[in-house]
Amino acid sequence: MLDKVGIAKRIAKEIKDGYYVNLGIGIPTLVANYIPEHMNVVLQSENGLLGMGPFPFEGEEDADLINAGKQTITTLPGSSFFDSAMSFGMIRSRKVDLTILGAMEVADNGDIANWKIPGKMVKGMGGAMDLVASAKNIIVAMQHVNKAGESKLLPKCDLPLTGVRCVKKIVTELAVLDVTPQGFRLLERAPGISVEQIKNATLGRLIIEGEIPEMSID
Amino acid sequence: MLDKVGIAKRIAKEIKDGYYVNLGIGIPTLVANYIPEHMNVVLQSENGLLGMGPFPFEGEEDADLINAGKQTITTLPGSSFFDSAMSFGMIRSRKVDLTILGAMEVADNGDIANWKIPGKMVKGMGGAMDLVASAKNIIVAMQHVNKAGESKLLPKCDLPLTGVRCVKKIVTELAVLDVTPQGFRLLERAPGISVEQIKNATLGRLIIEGEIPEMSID
Amino acid sequence: MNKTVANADEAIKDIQDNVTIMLGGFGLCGIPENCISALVKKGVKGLTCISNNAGVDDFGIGLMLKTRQVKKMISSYVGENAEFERQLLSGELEVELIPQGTLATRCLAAGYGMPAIFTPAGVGTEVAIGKETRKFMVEGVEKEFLMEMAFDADFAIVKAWKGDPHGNLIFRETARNFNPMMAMAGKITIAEVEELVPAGALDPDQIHTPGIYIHRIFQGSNYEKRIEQRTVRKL
Amino acid sequence: MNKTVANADEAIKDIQDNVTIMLGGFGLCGIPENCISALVKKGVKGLTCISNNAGVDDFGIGLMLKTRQVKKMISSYVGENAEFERQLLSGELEVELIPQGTLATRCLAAGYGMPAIFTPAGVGTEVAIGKETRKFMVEGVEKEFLMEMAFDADFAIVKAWKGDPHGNLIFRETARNFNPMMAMAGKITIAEVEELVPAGALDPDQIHTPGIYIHRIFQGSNYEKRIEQRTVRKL
Repeated sequence: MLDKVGIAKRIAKEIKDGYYVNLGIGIPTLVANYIPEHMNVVLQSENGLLGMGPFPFEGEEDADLINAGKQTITTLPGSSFFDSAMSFGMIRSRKVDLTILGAMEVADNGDIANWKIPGKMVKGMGGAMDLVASAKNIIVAMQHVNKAGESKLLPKCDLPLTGVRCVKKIVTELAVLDVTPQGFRLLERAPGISVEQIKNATLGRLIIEGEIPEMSID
Repeated sequence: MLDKVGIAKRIAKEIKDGYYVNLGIGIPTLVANYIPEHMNVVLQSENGLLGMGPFPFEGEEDADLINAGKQTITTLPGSSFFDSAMSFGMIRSRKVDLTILGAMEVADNGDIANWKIPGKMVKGMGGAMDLVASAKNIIVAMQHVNKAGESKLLPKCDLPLTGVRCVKKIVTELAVLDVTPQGFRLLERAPGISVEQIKNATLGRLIIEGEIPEMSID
Repeated sequence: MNKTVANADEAIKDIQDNVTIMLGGFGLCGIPENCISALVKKGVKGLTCISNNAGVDDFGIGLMLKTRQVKKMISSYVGENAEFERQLLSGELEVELIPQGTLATRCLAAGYGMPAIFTPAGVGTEVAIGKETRKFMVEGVEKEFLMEMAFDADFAIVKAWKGDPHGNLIFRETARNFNPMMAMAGKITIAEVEELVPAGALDPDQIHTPGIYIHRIFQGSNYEKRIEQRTVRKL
Repeated sequence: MNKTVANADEAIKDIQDNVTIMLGGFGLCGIPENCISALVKKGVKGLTCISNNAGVDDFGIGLMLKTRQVKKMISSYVGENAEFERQLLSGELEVELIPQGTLATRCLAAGYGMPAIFTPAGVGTEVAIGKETRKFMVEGVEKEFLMEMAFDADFAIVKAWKGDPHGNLIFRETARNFNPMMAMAGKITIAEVEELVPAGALDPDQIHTPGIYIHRIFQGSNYEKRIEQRTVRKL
């Protein structure tokens, strides 16, 4: 079973040289740490930055320089700042190659729910609805089951949707799955996890064809 | 009867302190020369400049710095450059207080024709259609009659339209007129011109009420 | 042009109860601190605020929430604010949540004189309820969009790094965020700047917001520029 | 990121016959001189060119007209070009004239992922023929708008003052004009710059076009930067 770092490491393998990538809050943020150094990858922060660098050293924080999670960050050579209209303009026009974000539920048709739980205080969707509605390629980083042991990979989302038919790939603590017209297709098992365990944790349509390899994350 | 300079001088009197003004090609360009020095007026050039200054001194021309008429110009303290999307954005959102442009024909409902003569080579509308469709206040600088002696202030434009019901005021070699729901309202006569002469030169509905003063242009 | 006013109190003096105000900033970054303080001092009430976030309990728009000056918030994300949550749950505060890009683009639409825009954000979600949808071809595939209307705000209040008396503005780093679009979108736009420089001191190629969009400008003071999530790495 | 290519020939090498190309510039100001020369040299034909103007007889897009490489021009103003007029009258050249602001905004729409925009420009004129119109309230009055579609261009070719290997661009003075919107609007965007500087040499606050929109960049040479209307005043 993967921990959060493991999920982040596995997702990092999906990033290709030359990609512009938008990372959501939580596990997706960790992905930045595992992008191979030799790769040219530019991180977009939707509040208005291309070329997000690491956190600043203590004492070098700049209140004017934050990411979409409101964390203090730095820039890199080649960075650029722009306003939020242009930022979401480049998102809508599909200039961002890959969007990685968390989810509460994903349906086997690619629907995603990650912004609202009825009865709980709603904080808002932020930029998530814009991102999922436009991104060419969306990878979801999530837990396969919730704390009650119930599957979060469903035939249909129960929670209010963030976007429809948009998720392309899911990486959980148990598995890597593609979203296909026929449902979730199991691609890889987490180390030590059996196909049976994944079957039991997946409520949506699950396609298992041939031998399912164990993933390598290093 | 006014010459071109006279028309420009009379139009300059319509400009108020604090105005942002867009000047078309021809007589409107001359208006800039007669804006009183104490007035704060900013000229917009729709290719992407606020704060257009005078022509450069010889030898100081800059190929990167032109106005919408492709003439070399200069900037003034407080000038700003921007792209054409923003330029027409500020025009559409009515931030430009006054637009002054030439016309071939104006109808008594405010329709204007100034971009195309059937049978002649069409050069294009440039920014004129955007300007007339959005401007809060449009003053037309034009000749009252054409070379054949025919009125250019008509009940209805014969030429293809540039915009509909948009002209607010007209300054010609003979008169100053407002465009009202009832037609052209005569406001002022050019020096030495009689009301009768203006009547004879105007084909559209003309409202003449009370004494019509002779204009003062200095 | 000289649009300079003395301070925030003078800049906001004609803001009355029940108007709609846009406030620039993302989180606590690039927010018009001086004008928010002045609005709290003035005690104007019943405000509809369009702002991506609602501040925190003791800073930003949170200060106006504490004094119950806000009737309605139009935002994309309103976490990190306990008083906000209390007023929302008690029904004292109305909230309209919209996608962040939709918020930005509805401001842009107002500033660019476009009455409506089309966006795919929110299609198939509760954001789409009651909205007109329309299909367009995108890269050879039919895709559905929502029609979203330009904002109509009485005032916009923005914060810039540098400005001049014409109202020309330059923003710094990610403090730019929503400020340029809101600057274009207000019927009356007020800009507070960290440094007001003479006309001609700003490079005309580097101005983010041309002065034509700005009605009043002043040099602010005592900027706190609070950091919401101080994250650092070890040396 | 390193999007640098050696020169104009390499930058345009995959431009084939019959594609649609956007070309930045207003008049002869800010036009991609090097790429135009390379297109003439390559001899690619049947092009649809989206450009505000069509150059003059012996410069700018006029050079491509002379060699009969252009099938169709989409422009707002095409005066000052005798060869253009000849081809138009003889039916060799197709021309679509659209308002300048519509041209700029249809580029913006493509770059910002908006399939269509609304503009009042051309309402009630022949520009409106065959187009969908729609009324919206503007400042309390009903006003009619045309729906205009985002451009769909295979290539955009722009000219900037400075650029870096990421494709970040800075334009100079009114040579900015259509270049930033077209840079955003091409499926493939090529930028030629007067000066290519290393990554990090441009102030990130001053970049007009972020590199994400640019696919290839090169430092041009031998810029003529011709002046169309040399107007001066006396000392």
